[in-house]
Amino acid sequence: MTAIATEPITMARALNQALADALAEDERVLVFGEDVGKLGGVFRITDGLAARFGDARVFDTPLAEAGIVGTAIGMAMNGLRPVVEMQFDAFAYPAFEQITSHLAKLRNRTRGRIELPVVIRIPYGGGIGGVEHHSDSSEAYFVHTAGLRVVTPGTPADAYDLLRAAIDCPDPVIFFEPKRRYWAKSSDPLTTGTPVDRAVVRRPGADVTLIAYGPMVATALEAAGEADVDVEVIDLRSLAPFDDATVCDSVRRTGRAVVVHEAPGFLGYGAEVAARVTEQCFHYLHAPVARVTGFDIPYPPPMLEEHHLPNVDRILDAIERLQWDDTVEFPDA
Amino acid sequence: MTAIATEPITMARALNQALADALAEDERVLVFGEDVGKLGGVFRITDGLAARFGDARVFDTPLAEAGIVGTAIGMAMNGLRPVVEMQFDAFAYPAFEQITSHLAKLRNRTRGRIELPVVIRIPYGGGIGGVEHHSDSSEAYFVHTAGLRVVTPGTPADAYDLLRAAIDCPDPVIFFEPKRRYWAKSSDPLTTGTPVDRAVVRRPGADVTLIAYGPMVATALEAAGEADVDVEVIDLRSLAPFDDATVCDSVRRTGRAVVVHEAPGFLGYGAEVAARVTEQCFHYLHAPVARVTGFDIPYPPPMLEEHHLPNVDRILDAIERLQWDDTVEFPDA
Amino acid sequence: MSTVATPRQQFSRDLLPSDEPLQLIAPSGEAAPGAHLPPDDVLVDLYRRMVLGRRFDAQATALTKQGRLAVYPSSHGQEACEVGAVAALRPQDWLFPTYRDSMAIVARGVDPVDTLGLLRGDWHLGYDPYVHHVAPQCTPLATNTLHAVGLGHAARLKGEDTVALVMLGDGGTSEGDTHEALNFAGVWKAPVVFLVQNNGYAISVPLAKQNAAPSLAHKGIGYGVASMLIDGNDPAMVYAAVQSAVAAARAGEGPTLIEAITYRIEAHTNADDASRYRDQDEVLQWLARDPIDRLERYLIARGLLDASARDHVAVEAEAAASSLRERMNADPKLDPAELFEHVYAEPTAALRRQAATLSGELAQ
Amino acid sequence: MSTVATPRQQFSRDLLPSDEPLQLIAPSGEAAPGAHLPPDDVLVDLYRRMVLGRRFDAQATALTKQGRLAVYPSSHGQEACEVGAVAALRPQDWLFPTYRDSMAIVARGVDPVDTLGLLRGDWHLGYDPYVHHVAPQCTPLATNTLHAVGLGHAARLKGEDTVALVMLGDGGTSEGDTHEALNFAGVWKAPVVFLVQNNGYAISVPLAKQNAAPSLAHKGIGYGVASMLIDGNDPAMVYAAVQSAVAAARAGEGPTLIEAITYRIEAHTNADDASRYRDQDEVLQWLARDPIDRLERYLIARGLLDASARDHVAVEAEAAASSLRERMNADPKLDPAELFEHVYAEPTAALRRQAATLSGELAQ
Ligand SMILES: Cc1ncc(C[n+]2csc(CCOP(=O)(O)OP(=O)(O)O)c2C)c(N)n1
Ligand SMILES: Cc1ncc(C[n+]2csc(CCOP(=O)(O)OP(=O)(O)O)c2C)c(N)n1
Ligand SMILES: [Mg+2]
Ligand SMILES: [Mg+2]
Repeated sequence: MTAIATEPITMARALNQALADALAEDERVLVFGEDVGKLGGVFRITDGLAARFGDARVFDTPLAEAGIVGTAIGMAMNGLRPVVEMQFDAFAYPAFEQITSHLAKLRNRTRGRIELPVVIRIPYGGGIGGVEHHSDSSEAYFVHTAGLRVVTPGTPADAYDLLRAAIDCPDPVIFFEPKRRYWAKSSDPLTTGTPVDRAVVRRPGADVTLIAYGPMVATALEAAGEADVDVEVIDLRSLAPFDDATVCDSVRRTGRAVVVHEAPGFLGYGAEVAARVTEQCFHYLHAPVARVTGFDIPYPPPMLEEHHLPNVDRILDAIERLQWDDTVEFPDA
Repeated sequence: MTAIATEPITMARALNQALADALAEDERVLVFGEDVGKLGGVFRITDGLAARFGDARVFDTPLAEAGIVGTAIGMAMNGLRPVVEMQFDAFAYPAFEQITSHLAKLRNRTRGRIELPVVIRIPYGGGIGGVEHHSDSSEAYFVHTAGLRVVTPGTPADAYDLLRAAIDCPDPVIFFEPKRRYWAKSSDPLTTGTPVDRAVVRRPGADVTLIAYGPMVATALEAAGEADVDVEVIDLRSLAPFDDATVCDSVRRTGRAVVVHEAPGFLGYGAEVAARVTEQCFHYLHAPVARVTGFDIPYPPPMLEEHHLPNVDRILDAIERLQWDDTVEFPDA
Repeated sequence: MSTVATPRQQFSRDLLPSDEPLQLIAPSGEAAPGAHLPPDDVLVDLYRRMVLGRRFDAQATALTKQGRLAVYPSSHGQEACEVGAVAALRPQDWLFPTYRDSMAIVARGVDPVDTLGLLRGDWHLGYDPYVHHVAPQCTPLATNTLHAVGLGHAARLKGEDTVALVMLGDGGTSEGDTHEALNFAGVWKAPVVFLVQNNGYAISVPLAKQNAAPSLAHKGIGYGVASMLIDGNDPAMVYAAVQSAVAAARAGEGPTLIEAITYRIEAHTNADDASRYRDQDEVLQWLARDPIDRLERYLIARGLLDASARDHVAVEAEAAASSLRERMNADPKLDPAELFEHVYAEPTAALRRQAATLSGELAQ
Repeated sequence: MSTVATPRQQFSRDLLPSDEPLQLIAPSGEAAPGAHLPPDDVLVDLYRRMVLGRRFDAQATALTKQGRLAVYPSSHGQEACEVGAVAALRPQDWLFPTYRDSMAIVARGVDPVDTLGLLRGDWHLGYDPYVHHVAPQCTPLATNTLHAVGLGHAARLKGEDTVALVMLGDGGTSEGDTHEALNFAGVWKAPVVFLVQNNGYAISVPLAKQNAAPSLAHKGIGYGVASMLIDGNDPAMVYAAVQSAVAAARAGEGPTLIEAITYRIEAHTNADDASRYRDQDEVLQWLARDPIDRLERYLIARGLLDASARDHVAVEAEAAASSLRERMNADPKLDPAELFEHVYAEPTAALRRQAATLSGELAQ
C-alpha cells in the first residue's frame, strides 16, 4: 500500500508511518520493546501506535533485551510477526546470543520449517552528542552471521519503503536506523516496492563510485556535490546480502571506488566491500578501493565525536588519493 | 620462564603447561570457568591445576558466561589477572555485552586508570564432528572491537608462547584455541618471548603469500608442500592488531596472496586482510587477494562439515586462480 | 528427605515451594494414605512409557559406542521427569526440550530415528517441530525458556488454548535467560510451565557450586511465579504437578516453576568421565531410588501389573529398540547441496554461486 | 504502607524481606518508639549531605538547560538513598554507581566537576576510580553488578576488608546480569551489597509492567541472599540497612539485597517528557514524602537542628553550587590526540598512523 506525503516529513515520521501501515494491514504484526508504548519510544518512532492499535499489539516489555528477542522468536514460531526495538545500538548486545544462535539459525536448523519473520529495529551511529554506548555503529557484528538480513535506510522515503519490505520479509531482518538522520526531512512520496536486497544509485556519475549506507548517504551526496570529479553515489540499503551487481557494474564503469561508514575501519563493513569489489573488478581498478571510516577506537565522548566521524573533507581527500596521476600512494590503514 | 619439551607434546598439553607456569609465577593469576576445576575442562586444558594450585585460584563457577566475564572484570579492577574459559565458541555469545561494552572499553573510559589484564580462552572452529554451536569460528565478532587483542596459535609450541604472552599482556586478550588441533603434537621446545602482536613466517617462499591462522596453519603448510609454486606461509598469530609489516613485506615480494580461514567469508577476517593488503600493496599485486573460507552458512552438522571446511585442494585451486597467465577471472564471491 | 503431598500442596499456587520435595508414591512403592494419585490407567501407561524410554536411552548409548551418534547425553534415571511431564501435555501444547530430553521427545510421539537426528549429525534436527509441537532440542542453555514464553504468550494473544512446557537443568537456571523468561512469564501471566530437572550436576559442577538458595524452586517468588518442589523420581508426582500447572495455565493463572529432584545416572555424555568428579557410591544410592522400580512396586502391589503384562512391555521395548538399531545402522543419505537451501527463504545470489562451486567440486 | 523496623528486622539476615518497607522515621518526622536510630551526629551529617546533594542536583539540571551537560538524569527525591547508602560505607569500600547516581558520587567525596565528566562529555569519566573507590557510572543496565561481585570476591581472596556496594534501579533488576550477579554473590558469599532504588519507573515503564513479584527484594531467596525491603525516603533507615549489610559482609556472612522504595521526582532525564506517562498528582503525593523534610522535622523536634544551623547548611550548599556553576562554565580543554592514547596500554602502529592523520587534519 502507498501513502503519499503531502508535505515534507522526517525519517522518524516515515518509520512511524511504516509501522502504522504494517499494523493496520496485517494483524499478525506486533510492536514491542522498552518504552515503545505510552512514551512512543525515546525517539518517538512508535508514537501513537499503542493508543491506535491497543496494548495487546503495541506494548512495553520488562527491561531485558535477550528477553525481548527471545520472546519474539517464540511468538514468530507461533505465527506472529514481531517488530521489536532495541533502544540504542549498544543495548542490543545483551541479545547477541539469541540473535546469533537462534534468530539467524532456526530456519536452517529446522530445514525451513520454522520461519522467523522478526524485525529488530536498532537506532545506530553517532552525531547526536550521545554519551558512551549511545552512538555505536554495530552493523559488522550482525552482517557476518549467515541467516540474518541487515538493512539500513539513507533517506526518509526509503525508511518507509525498506521498513515495510523488512516487515514483509520471511527472513529475520536487523533494521538499522541512522538516528542522526531521524529529523532529516524530505517530501518524496512514501511508496513500497524496492526489493529489500537491492542497492540504489542515488546520484549517477562517471569518474568514481562512492559507496555509502545509512547515516553516510547524505554525507556522501554532499561530498559528491563538492567534488571536482563526477561522482556516482550508491546507497547500499542492504548490507547483507550485498548487491554485487549494482555496485560492480558501477565500479567497472568508473574504475575507482570509495566506501564510507562511521564504524571503525578494522573489519568494518567497508572491508568486505573493498575485498569483494576488488575480487570482481580488479582489472578495472586504477587504485585500491579507499575506505573512509571511523578510527579504530571506542566511540568518542560527545565533545570529541566530530573528529571521529567521516565527513565531506575526508571523503574528498580519499577521492583525491585515488591515483588520478597513477603515482603510487598508500592510504593510511 | 622456559620449559624444554623432552618428548613430543600436544597443543592441549602446551596450553596446560602455560597455565601452570603462569599460576606458579604470578599469584595474581586465577583460572576459572565452567568445569575447569576437578574435571580439568571438557578438553582437559586445565587438568590438574585445581589440585596443584587450590580451589581459591582454579575453580568452577556457576553456569553463566556473562557472569564469568563480568566478575573477571571486577577481579581485574582489584588487581588480579583472571584467565577464564568459555567452554565452546558459541557459548561465549552470552558474554558479548560484557566483552564489548566493558572489557574492551574500560581502559579507554577511565583514561588508562583501570587496566584489565583478562584473558578469555575460547576453543573455536570445527573439524571435530561437534553438533551445532560447538564449531563456530567467532573471531570476527571480537576483532572489530577496539580495545581487545585477539590472538590464536597455530602450533603446540606457539600455544605455550602465545598464551604466556597473553597472560602477561596488560590489555584484555581473546585467546582463540583451535580445538581440532588440541591433539596435534610437536617436539619443539616450549619457549616464551615472541611478541603477542607479531605474525611469523612459518615457511619461506617466493611466488605467493599464503596467510593463515589457528586451525588453518597446518592446512596451509600442507598445501604449500603440495603446490607447484613456491609458497610462503604466514601464521598471523595476532588477528587484532594486524601485523602489516610482516604480511605486506611478503606480499610485495611475492605479488600474490591467499588468505584462508574456516569462518564464513562474508565480512570474515579475510575481508580485512584482503582489503588492507590491497591498500598497501596494490601496485605489486598480479591478482586480487584470494579468500579461501567457509561458506556463508551456519556451521554444518557433523556429517556435512567436511564440505564446508577449507582444505588443501581449495587452497591449491585458489593459488592456481591467481592469474599466473594474467587472464581475467572472477573468483566466486 | 521428601514429604507426602497433601492435596493442598499438590494443587498449590503458592509462590514458595514446600520445604521438602513433594511425593505421592514413596521409593518403597507405597502410596501415601490420602494422596491424590493419577488414575490407574495413567499410572500403567506411565510405567509402560518409562520402560520404553529407558530401553530407547540404552539403545542410543549403544549406538553411540558403535559410532552411529556423534554424542549422546543419557537421561537414564530421569525417566519420571522425561515421561511424566510429557504425559501430562495435550496435543495442542508445546514441548521445549534440551539435548538431554530425547526420551521426552520420543514419549511425545516423535519417531526415535527422527528424534536422534541432531545427535546422529546428518542434520541439526530430524523432525518437523509443528507435527508434534516439539521445538528443536536446545543446546545453548536456557535460551529456549524465552521461546516458550513467547510462544505461550502468542497463543493467548491469538486466543488459542496452548500451554508451553520448557525443560531445563539445574545448571541452566544460572543463565540470565532463565531469569528473563521467568520475569516475562510472570508479568505476562504466560501459559508456561518451567520444569527444572535438578539432576545434581552441570557436567562436573555439583549444585552447591551452582546455587546457594534453599531450593531452585525458591526463585519463583522473585517473579510472582507459582513454584513447586517435587520428587523427580516419582512419576506420579511429576505427572500430577505438571498436569495441575498446565490446568492453571489454561485457566489464565499464569506460569509455574517446578523443580524436580532427580539424578543423572550416566556421565554427562558418552564423552564425559564422571569418575573425575563423583563417587560411585552416590550413583548406587540413587539407583536404589529408581523411578521405574518404584512405580512397578506400586502397580504390582495394587494388582495393576502382573508378570505377563510386565513381560509384554519388555517385549515391546525390545522390538522398538531393535527397530531403532536396524534403522540407525543404515547410513543416512546426505545432500551437501542442502547446506545452502535453508539459510534464507530464497538462497541469495552469493549462496547460489557457492552451491555451484561445491557441486562442481563434488562432480570431479 | 510502611512498618516500623523492629531491631530484629533492622539487622535481619532473613532470605525473605518484610511485607512492608521498613522505616525508622515516619514521614511526619516522628521516630518509632524503640527504634534503633543511627547516632545523632550521623543523622545531622546525613541531613547536611542531602541538602548539599539536592542543591548539586538542581545545579546540574540548570547547567544542562544551559547546554553545559549533554544530558542529566536527576536523582531529586532519591536523596535518602544516594546519601544514606554512601554515608554507611568506609573508605576502603567501593561504590558502583549508575548514570542516576551523580549525587552519591559527590557524597562519596568526588569533586562535583569531576563527577559530571561523563555527562558533560569531554571524556567518558572525570575522576580516578581508585582515589575514592568509585567505579565509573554505569550505563549498560545492571552490568556493573557483576563487576561489584568480582571486585568483592577478589578482595576476599586477597584478604582485604573491602565491601562493594552496587546501585541499580527497578528496571535494571530485569536484566539477566542482575540474576547472574546475585547468584555468583550467593554462591561465593561475596562481600557485596545490592541496593535497588525502586523509584517506580524505568523511563516510562511502571513497576507493574516490570515485575510481578510481591517485591523486588523477594528475588534474594532464589539465590540464598539475605534481603530487606525498606522505605527509601527514610535516610535513617537507608543508612541503618546499608550499614548492617556492610557489617554482615565484613563478617563473612555474604551479600545482601536491599530494595529501597523511593520515587523519581523529575523526568527520566532532561530529554524525557514524563507527562506522557504519569500524572502530576502522583508526583505531588511523593513530594509530600520528601526525605529531607522528614529528617529535618525529626532533627528540629529533637533539638538537633535549629534555624541558624539550617541556614548554615543552605549557605554551604549555595557556595558549592556557585563554585560548580563557575567551574562548569569554563570550557574544558580538549585534546583529540587523547582519543588514541588509552585504547591499549601502548597505542598500536595503526592507531599511531590514525592519530597522525587526525593531527595532520587539525594542523591545516
Ligand atoms: C550457554 C551455554 N554454556 C555452556 C554450555 C555447555 N554445556 C552443555 S551442557 C552443560 C551443563 C548443563 O547442566 P544442566 O543445566 O544441569 O543440565 P544437564 O546436562 O544436567 O541435564 C554445559 C555447561 C552450553 N550448552 N550452553
Ligand atoms: C542494557 C541497557 N538497555 C537499555 C538501556 C536504556 N535505558 C537507560 S535508563 C533505562 C531505564 C532504567 O530504569 P531503572 O533501572 O529503573 O533506573 P532509573 O533510570 O529509574 O534510575 C533504560 C531502558 C540501557 N542503558 N542499558
Ligand atoms: Mg544438571
Ligand atoms: Mg527506576
